[in-house]
Amino acid sequence: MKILTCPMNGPRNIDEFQSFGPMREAPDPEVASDADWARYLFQAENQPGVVVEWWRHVPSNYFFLAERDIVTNRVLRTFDPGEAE
Amino acid sequence: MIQQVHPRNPGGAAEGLALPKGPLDLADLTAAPRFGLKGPGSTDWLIGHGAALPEVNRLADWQGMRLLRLGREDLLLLAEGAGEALDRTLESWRAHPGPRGWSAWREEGWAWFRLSGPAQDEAMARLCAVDLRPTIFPGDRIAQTRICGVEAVVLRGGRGFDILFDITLTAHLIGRVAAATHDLCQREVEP
Amino acid sequence: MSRLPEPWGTRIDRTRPLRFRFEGREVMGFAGDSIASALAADGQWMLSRSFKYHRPRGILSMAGAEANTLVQLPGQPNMLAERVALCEGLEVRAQNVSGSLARDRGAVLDLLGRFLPVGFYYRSFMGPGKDAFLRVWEPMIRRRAGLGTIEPAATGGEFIAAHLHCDLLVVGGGLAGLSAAVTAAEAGADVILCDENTMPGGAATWQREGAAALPGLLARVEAAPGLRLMRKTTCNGWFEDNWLPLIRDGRLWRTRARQVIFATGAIGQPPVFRNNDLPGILLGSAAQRLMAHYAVRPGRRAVVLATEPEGYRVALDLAEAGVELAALADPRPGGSGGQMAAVLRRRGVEVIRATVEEARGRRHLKAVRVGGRWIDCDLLAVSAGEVPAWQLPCQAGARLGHDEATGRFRLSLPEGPLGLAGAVNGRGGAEAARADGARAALEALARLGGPAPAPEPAPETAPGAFALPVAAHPKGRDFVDLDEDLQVKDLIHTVQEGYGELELLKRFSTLGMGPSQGRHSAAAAARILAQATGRTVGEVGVTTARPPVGPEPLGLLAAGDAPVERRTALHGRHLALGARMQPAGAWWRPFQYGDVADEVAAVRQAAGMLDVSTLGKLELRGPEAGAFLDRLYTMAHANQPIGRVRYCLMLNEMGTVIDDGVAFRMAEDRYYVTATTGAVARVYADMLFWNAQWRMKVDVANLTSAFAAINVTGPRARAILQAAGSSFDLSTAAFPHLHGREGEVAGVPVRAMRIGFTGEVSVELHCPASRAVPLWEALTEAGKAEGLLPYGLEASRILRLEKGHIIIGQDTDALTTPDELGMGWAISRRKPFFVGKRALEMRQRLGLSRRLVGLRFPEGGKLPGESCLILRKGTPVGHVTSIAQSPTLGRAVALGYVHPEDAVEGTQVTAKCRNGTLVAAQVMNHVSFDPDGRRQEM
Amino acid sequence: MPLRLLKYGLSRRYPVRGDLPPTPDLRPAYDVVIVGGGGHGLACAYYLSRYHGIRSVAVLEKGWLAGGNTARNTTTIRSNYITPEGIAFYREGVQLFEEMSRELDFNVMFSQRGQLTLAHSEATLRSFHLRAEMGRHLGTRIEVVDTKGVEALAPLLHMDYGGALEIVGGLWHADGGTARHDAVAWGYASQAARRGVELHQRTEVLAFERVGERIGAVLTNRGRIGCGNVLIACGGMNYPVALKAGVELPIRNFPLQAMVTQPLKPFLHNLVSSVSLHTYLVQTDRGEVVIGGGSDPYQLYSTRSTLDMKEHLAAGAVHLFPFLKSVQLTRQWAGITDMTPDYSPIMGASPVENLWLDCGWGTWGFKATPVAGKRMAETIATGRVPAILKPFALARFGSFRLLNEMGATAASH
Repeated sequence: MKILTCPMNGPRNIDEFQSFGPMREAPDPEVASDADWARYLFQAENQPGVVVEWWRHVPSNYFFLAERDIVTNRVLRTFDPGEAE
Repeated sequence: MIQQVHPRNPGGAAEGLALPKGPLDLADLTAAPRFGLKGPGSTDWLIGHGAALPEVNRLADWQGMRLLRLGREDLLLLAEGAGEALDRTLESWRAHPGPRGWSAWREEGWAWFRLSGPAQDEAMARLCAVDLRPTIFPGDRIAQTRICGVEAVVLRGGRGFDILFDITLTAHLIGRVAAATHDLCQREVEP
Repeated sequence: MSRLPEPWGTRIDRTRPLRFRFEGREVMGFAGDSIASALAADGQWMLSRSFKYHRPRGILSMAGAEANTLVQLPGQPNMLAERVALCEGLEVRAQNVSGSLARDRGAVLDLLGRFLPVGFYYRSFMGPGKDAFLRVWEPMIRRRAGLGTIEPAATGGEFIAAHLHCDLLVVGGGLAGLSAAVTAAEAGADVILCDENTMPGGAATWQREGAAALPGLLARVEAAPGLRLMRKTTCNGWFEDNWLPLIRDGRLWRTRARQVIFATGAIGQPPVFRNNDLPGILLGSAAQRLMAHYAVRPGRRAVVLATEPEGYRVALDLAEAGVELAALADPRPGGSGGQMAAVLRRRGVEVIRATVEEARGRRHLKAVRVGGRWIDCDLLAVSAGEVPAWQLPCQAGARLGHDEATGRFRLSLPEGPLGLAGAVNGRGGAEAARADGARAALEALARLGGPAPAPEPAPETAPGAFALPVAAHPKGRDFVDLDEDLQVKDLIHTVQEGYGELELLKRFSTLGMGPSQGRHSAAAAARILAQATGRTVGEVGVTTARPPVGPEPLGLLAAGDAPVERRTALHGRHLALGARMQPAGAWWRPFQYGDVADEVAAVRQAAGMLDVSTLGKLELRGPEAGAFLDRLYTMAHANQPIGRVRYCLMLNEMGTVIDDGVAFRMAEDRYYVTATTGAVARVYADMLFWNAQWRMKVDVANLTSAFAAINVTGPRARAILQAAGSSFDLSTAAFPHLHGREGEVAGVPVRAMRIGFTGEVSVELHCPASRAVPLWEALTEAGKAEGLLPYGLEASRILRLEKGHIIIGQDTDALTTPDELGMGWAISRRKPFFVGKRALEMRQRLGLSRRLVGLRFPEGGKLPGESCLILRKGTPVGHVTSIAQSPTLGRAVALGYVHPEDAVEGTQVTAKCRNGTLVAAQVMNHVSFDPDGRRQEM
Repeated sequence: MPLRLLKYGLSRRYPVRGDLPPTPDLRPAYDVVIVGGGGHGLACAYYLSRYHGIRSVAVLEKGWLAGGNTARNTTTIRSNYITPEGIAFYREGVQLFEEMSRELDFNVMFSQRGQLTLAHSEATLRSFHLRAEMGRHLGTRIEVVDTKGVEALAPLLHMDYGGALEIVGGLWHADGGTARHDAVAWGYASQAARRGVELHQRTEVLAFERVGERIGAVLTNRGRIGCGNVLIACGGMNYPVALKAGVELPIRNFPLQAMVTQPLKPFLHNLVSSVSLHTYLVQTDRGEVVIGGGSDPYQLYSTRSTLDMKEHLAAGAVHLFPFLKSVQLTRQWAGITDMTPDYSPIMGASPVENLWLDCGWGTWGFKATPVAGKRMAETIATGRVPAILKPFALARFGSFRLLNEMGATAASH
């Protein structure tokens, strides 16, 4: 079982967590074109390499971000969303 | 007449379910007093009320109660044998006009069980994937984790492991604990 | 057959004889025996028939997982005879046999081998006719398939799963592993040492070499603080972040180790020659194990094939056990056993500079041909080299390289919390293994960050060249993979057919696919393939090592599982009332208490009450709670007056309807919101997720379990509540439809809402879970005079369908929009944003492809069932989503999707019943009963 | 014994057929370059060469032929989908399987033993009815069966669990079956090669050269090749490969895991799957029980397998067949699936003129091997997307014309 280190709860088995997928920047719905909005809805970050993604620690309902390499499955960093630049 | 029915009480949802006893003892503390405070204002109110707040996932003694910090603004008072202290605290909390957080309804939403006895450590190693050995998980720690696949708050009290979990899963968890540990009453502790 | 005298037989207890049966025949063994050792002691060497040709097979390694040794136990197919401990009365049967093991009718296949070339099934069994394979050939193939037999009534015994944690896990308790474990533990680390044997010590328990070092190491194991020795325990896989399953009998320990040292030894590789699969041909180590552990003399007259010094030691051990040594074959140019060869010669043993070219025998080895000469023997012990036990290290990311100069395979680990020690690291031999174990421990200690003493210098070992004899025979039966009955020519032909990549070869020929997963075929296969393809052995490599390392029962893996089961606070009440309970997701809910029509009638004519505790209950509090709801739901909530209840509809970002409920504004900064039973977990998580991004001033509490809820509904509902006693005015004027109140009913604190699914006057009472039973009892009491009945899910479904209320997930699917449901009214046009708004607008521009409507079928006619198609000119345009017989209206009420042009009241559409009958239906309003909705507002 | 085998038994020398020719040198250009030597790419190559007269075809495979998801899937073939578009497409796939062995002169062991999908709730049963109604309307063999029917089809199933795992009925799809996955790819490869298609193993695409709106050339680790048309059909690597051509696909990658037991005497005739348990079982002609159904819950390009998924799959299997508790597991593995937002594939045109897509096959691509190959060959040969493929266009995501198949894809692959 992979370990994911929760910024609040420390290292835990990854089955305590729920993935909410890569972080997505929503365009402004007022001004975005249909094509841009469709792209926002359907395209997810999937390029081999490091992605920044949302995770929830289910028992504590804590949401945080992780930088994870989706080829090696190595987690480079996990951090509270308040720390996101 | 004010009357409460908890799951294992007569008429309750888990009526008649026996709890493991012997070298492994599962006790039901669901009726014991507790109170959860949650949301912005919770910590400020407690600090204003004289509590020294522990770090997140630690606990501290306060006025004869155990004060658990489950999140930045998520706190739980366990008042086993300290019902009066809790009542006093609640009285002043209710009377406080300013921001004070909100009730998390932990006394209703969570069941509270205690697992103890000589086989408690081996039992917990079956029920939970987190390393709960005393050297790693001393008495002031809290683990928000899973017990038999059920989300739970676990702490190592002086009298065994306290486990708080979704009250609607009471019957389920009793069944799972019993199934996972039924042999521990007859066998010595291993490995 | 009598056993060797002591001290042979360290594992058996000669004072405890055991009786068991093999193929119906009674056999004696001792406590401590394995099935295989007891049978060997009895002279029963043949254990099974091979997979394809039904050839006699028996012990090869005394350690492995080969198909050779699989036997059938009651309810347990494919058990390893070398590993299963003997117990009194055990019933053991041979597998894959038609008739008996000795006279297996399947053996005819051995004669037909020429007609069954590698991959033969791809070449034939194709006709005649297009389903000939299914009709004719496959049943024939399936009759021959498989090894063991399942027992449908078998329970599989008891399985227990647990977790372990340690600083260091050492896998393998040979000298290297023991040395690693004690070194680390003595330095203060928390160490687990697992070893699959009853006694640790590895090769030192069956070889002379290293035996002297063993007692000292075992004493240190005993004394070391923080060292847990787990005997008879197999580490059966490596998974990410050092998560390793340790298994013993019915126990699984999921083990998290900060560091792991693999001291898993090496796997003996059998040479290849004609009839190399005959019972009586054993690895040298197997012969030694039989003698040392079980006091079994592995034969009367032996030939030893040695291309490693170990072979000479095997020969000496055999001689000591009284086995007549016919010859020792050592084909290595210049190879020798040194001192040991001299000892053997002095004993009159002929050392022949040739390899074994062929063997013969029917059910057991009779003779071997060495250098052109046939030598009678009933035992051939082979020591032809080893390959590091690569499975676990390779699962952990190691690469198995090949040194072309020495011909040896060598593992290299990636950077990380992993180490190798002993033979698996190319450090065979007792002293080298011990020193390598200590070195590996010190390196692990350093990685753990503790103080680590400097390693003692390890003795240099320079292993000789590894030259596995591969003697292909023109007549074949020169087996490379015994599990799969693969001969040299099979591999050559596979390459000739174009499957020269090792993984292709494996798939075409099934090399390495059997129970032992290529353990004993890796070296030979790599050599043969390298030669056939003109590549180096290193380029060919071995096939990917996948978990598990050895077989593991499914029951063990399933030990930790059970479906979650939730009960509402009123569960006991429902049971006491004799309700038929039905699972709804994880919940148990009452389906019906008595007659469903009575329950419906009670609601329409008097009153009913329904346990709706499974509804999601979320409390949102904080200054921005209203603004937050406005962003999540389609309707306007920030401007909702305090004390009012408003419908809320949730879309996903695609604009698809995913949930609905109501929001009760309890205070300026506090809303109580319901969600559907099935969706609340997701709705709650989504709320938290959105707010992790939006960072609004709102706290979300999931009170689903903290509150129970009872909906009291029907013309007499108000009277019942009044009788029960309420702290607030229940009159229509004071407490109208879609209003909420906090107060008490029957002395129980409640959040009361004038809402319901039935279209009648409804009050939904939400109370703390511990107060639900008293509230239910009080309502029951108060309702006696009013004809109150509790009702279940089935009545609820009918009542809601009479009112045309949709159930999300039943009347909607993954693409349903509010417009398709005719719920455009629930979309606030004024809000700048809510989840799904933008997508909904884009989808609105595409136009509708279907509409959900009410459907009325001619009375007395055939009715379609749920999910029956709605056709338009013969083409499906929708389906019936809900249909039920309404006791109130005396006819069927239904909802379904129709073509948008048909979604006009009165239009005729066609539904196709399950039996194919087409029936006409009339499109109507969703609401069949009380279309103006007056009853609920009274 | 079939007569075909006499040839082997009676020949003095083994009669080599040479299914897969060795990788030749790359030529400077090909009419069609197919990226991905899995089942789909090889099938397309076959149909191009056999039915469209296009023989200047190079199939580029980074590793060995059919070593990706073709080798790793659990071989379910079925057409029990929900939408008319889906059913029409997969039905043609099943029909092609029925003829495949004889068409390719390679026994792919297609066996329509039928698939039984179990319902543990009324809601699932309702969705089964929809699939059955739609399937029957469109001419597939499919019906909902009650618990008696379930017992008759799989007599050893454990029926009476009670609770959420109670079996309340099933969806019986008589057209469903399995085939020997590798053989499908080898059969296509062998017949394509016989017609001049070149199979290039260990040939990795590094980049595409764009010339205006077209791909001008494909750069590989073995050199540059010119191309008329390019097809991307590389399973788990579709996203990064398409990105090299400047095409961003709505795809996320997840591992899908499966495992297999030791060989047992046959006890399970049909394919059995359970949507609620996310588990399916099939017993192969070798007697092994293949157990699958578990997608990892987070994105990953890895074929590592996990203990947790194995435990999950084992739990599902023993819920259905408790006697499997004492059956030994031999091997577990994983494939990398490329999932689209609507759980349906992407076939047809891309924004690049001569670049064609056969992507987004997620967990269900094997069954479509012949039909995707055939129809993509038609598309490439004619330059027009046939009607049967049109619903699967990449452009559907921009226009919200998603396929409503989410309910039919899960767990039964």
